[in-house]
Amino acid sequence: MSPQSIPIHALTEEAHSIGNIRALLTEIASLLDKLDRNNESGMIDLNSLPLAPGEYEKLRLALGRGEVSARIDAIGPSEIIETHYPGVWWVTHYNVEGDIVADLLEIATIPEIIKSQPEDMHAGLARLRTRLSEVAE
Amino acid sequence: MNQHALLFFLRGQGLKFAVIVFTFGLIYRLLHPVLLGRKKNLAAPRGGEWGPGMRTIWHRSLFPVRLTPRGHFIIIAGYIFHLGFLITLLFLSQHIELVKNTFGIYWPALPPGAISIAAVLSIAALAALFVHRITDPVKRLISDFQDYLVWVLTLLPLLTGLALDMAADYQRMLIVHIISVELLLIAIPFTKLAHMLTTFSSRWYNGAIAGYKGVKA
Amino acid sequence: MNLQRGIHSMIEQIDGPMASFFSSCVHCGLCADACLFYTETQEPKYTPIYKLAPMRRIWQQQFTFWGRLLFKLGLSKPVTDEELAEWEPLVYDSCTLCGRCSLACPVGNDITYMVRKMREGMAASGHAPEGIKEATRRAIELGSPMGVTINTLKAHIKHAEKETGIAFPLDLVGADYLLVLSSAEIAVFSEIIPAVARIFHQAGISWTMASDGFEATNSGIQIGSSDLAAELVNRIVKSAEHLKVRYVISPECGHAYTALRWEGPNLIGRPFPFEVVHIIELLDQLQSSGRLKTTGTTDARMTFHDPCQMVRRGGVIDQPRNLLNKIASNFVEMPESGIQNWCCGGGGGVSANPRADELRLKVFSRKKSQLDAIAVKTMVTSCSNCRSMLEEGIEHYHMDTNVIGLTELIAEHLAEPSEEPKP
Amino acid sequence: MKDHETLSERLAEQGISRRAFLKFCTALASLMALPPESAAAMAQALAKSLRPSVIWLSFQECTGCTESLTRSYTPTLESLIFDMISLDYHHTLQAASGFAAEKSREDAMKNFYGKYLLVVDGSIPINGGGVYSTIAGRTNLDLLQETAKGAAAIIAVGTCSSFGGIPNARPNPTGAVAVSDIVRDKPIVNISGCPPIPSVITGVLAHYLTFGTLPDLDDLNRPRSYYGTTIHDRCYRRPFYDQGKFAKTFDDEGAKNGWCLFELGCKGPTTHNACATTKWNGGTSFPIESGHGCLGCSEPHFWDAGSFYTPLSAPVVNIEATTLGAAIAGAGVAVAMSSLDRNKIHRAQQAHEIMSVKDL
Repeated sequence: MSPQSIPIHALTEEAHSIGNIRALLTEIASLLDKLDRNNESGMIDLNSLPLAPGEYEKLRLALGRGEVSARIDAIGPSEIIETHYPGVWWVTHYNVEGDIVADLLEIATIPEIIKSQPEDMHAGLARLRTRLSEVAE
Repeated sequence: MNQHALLFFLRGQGLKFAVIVFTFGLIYRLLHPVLLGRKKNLAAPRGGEWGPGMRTIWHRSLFPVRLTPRGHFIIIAGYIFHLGFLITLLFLSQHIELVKNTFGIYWPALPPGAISIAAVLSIAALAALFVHRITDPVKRLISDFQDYLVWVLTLLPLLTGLALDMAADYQRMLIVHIISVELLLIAIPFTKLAHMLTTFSSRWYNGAIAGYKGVKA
Repeated sequence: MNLQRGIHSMIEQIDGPMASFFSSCVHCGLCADACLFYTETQEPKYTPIYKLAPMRRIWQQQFTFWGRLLFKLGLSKPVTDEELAEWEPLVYDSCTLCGRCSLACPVGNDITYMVRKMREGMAASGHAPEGIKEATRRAIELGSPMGVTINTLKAHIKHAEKETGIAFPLDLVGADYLLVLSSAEIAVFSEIIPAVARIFHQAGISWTMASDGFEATNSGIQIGSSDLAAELVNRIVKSAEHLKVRYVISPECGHAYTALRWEGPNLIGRPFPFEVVHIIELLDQLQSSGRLKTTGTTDARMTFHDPCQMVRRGGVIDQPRNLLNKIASNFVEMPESGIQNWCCGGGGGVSANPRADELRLKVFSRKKSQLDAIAVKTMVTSCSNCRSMLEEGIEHYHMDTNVIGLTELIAEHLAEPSEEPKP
Repeated sequence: MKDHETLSERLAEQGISRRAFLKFCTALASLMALPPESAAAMAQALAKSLRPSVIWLSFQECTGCTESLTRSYTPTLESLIFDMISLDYHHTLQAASGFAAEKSREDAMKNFYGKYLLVVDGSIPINGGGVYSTIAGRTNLDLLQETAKGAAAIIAVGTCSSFGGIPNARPNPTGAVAVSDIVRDKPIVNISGCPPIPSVITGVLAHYLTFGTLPDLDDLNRPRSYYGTTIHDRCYRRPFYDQGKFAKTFDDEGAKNGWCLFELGCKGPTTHNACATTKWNGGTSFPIESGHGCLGCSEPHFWDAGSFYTPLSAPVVNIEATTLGAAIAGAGVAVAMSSLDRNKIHRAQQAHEIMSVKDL
């Protein structure tokens, strides 16, 4: 039996479409509307949704890529992409092994994880002052 | 007893008990009258008995031609109830699975949407018949406790079955549904619901008695 | 003691059909609409199946699991004399055994069959209406419920012989046909006697009447006593056997036909050595075989009232129509005709029960509306009891309709003997 | 006691930034099925929490639950969570053995009496005084009763410790029972499943650390955030169920199209677990997605609830013969009773007094 003899059936649209994508896009639109009007940010946890096989990829296609992308390295990489719709961010956290540990859509002007954290700033400031005192000596 | 053990019992020994009572009782209810027999008719026949008897079994299932408005209501509501109930019972895929797993026979199912419509219509007809039973003077006079009991027992499986896919707790509703079905199965031989079989013997006798005299009943 | 006798009698009457019918009733109430006593009064107690209530309880208490149990425990009320007395008007006054409910029942209960059987118990327990009891006594003791004797009949025969010039055979051994008559025909509608004679003469059939068995009616089946009914039927059977006839002709009387044709052999417990034919059945046979010739047609609009016992409960359905179509050019059917016809209101012993007169005339409104729908002035029927009841009802409602017997109508259209080809 | 300092101190020592910790909390919130916005608040609370002592007892079990946890798809996260607790006794994982191992359990019990968490996997056999499973010569029953006394709470991991599991399946020769059948005076969280979803174990631990309380539980003491809905409720094949599209065999068109597996015996409708959303093997798949119906492993008595391949609407016993038998018996009794009743009618007819006109 050669690989060519294996029949290939193209899956039809209906085979796996259970309507999650439309529902998700509707929710994103409503969150984006809130952000626009009241400056309220919102998040959607993609891991908590019963997505059918293929729907994740469909969502990717539907949202597309926008102008901004960022990468964080903190116990594994994180990938932040502004989608084709400004204000809608796709935030994916990986562990050091490269597995996804959290997958979010964040509807905000800037995703929370990109902002510098006060505790880190305090520590950094302390380090900077130590450095300055060392330089002064 | 937790829900799982209860469900297991209901799908197992509980069902077995209900089916034994139902089958034993219903066969008894059908055969006992027939076996009482009747005297041989000594009058010379004008027509046969078998054919006209079978014809009446079929013919009384058809829509009667002449009816009063009251009669129309009873017949139409009765039709909708019986058809809705039978469609729900026989063409829901889960019910077919039950038969298939028990007797190995099966047939195509109807889409769940169609079943839901049938069940809702059946419930609506039952509700209308209930209102008629308590408002129509004739029905009020000839009704007894059993008529109301049997009404409830017939309604419950339809209601709980319909609620099954809307219920927050599928398992609890499944348990309630199976209990209602088993109660109905047990009640059938002891109540007027035995007409589900005796109506065939009654119609046959009616048609045969008339057919013997050459009348199409 | 009579109560016990009645209850026993009802137990005797339980058979396969009865048990099946009681098992099947779902209390749907449809039979009410088939009963003219309910439709015309709107009184729920006239619902056919309700008339069976005491007997239904006896069936439950004697033949069902829960009924037996509850009865033994004293939780199921025994049937009492008071109850049967209360039910007497329902079982007798408001039921003509017309059989319409038996056609309407969706589960197939033959309610008329049931009422007929219940009457056995009612009669045995003494709960039958006085009027029917009286009629039954006269029938047994005098030979006819109306008190008609053989002498009355002989007087009519003499008169008819003079009128027609045809000799009347009485007690003729070896004749083919034995004609019996209902007392109403002898007492009230005696024109039938010469009419029949002329028809038979023309058709050239060999017939006779019997002085010991001339009365066709049977009060026994109306009151619901098979014993008395058998005694009455036996008079005809004995005469027929004595005269060695091949056929007994049941006259224009509905319940006489049921009594003789369908119940008779079962009442005496053996098949008849002769055939029973309804006069209308016979006339139809004679006409279709060419032995009976009619002439001319009546142009007046005419309709036919189907006697319940002859048509719905008897099976003689097409024959009167065949005969009428030959002689009536304007024959129209009533809205619900044939086996769906509405009763005159006086069958099943109701006409013999003066207590029921008022109710009977009230429910005649059903017949009136049926007639009003087709606006016909001439109604033909083939039952002398129906004919009496129809005439009373027409008079009561001041209607302008006349009722005639089918046999007489045929006799009126009989082709002249001169036109008759010699056989 | 360095092992039991606050988490933020330990993180600082390890040079983990607050942003990294926030990322960890986001992942944790996702695990715990909490709204993603709560990550910041969790970070606040967790930073201040003390590391509790945890004693892990394994009884009549197959080590599948421990395997599930340690083979978890998030090793880094896992280690972080294990960093948040002090696992003082776990006989599969600990380095110590023999008397030393038992001593570490006894020390933890003494030092943290009333405060330590007790994790149990495996059922407890009670037949024959519990002789079917012993550790260091002591029965599981004895160990559990002793260790439970000083526990702040008990986490029963896996269906065996939650409900008795497979050892409890008929005929249950060892008399296996659940933790809750023995310990009745302590709060118990059942994390059922055979095995349970690893992130559920860590999620419950994280909840305890974050809020200092046990999560909201259902009537079988399972955390509602994971067991609140059924597999069926969250199944991506649910629309096919609603449309009545069912796979009839494992290789028919329906199966290939990914239709509902109800008729192949899927127990999804009566099974409460998070498989349909959390999934297994790093979010790769779960049984239904792989084409096999749910076995219902997170529910009590799942092993005895009829065949895995019998649809939920079908009987779990064979009633064909019974039905036939009942029909024959019904016919037989009908013959007997109708014969008696015919006699009754016959007797009434024999006793019939002929009616005469005088009787009227």
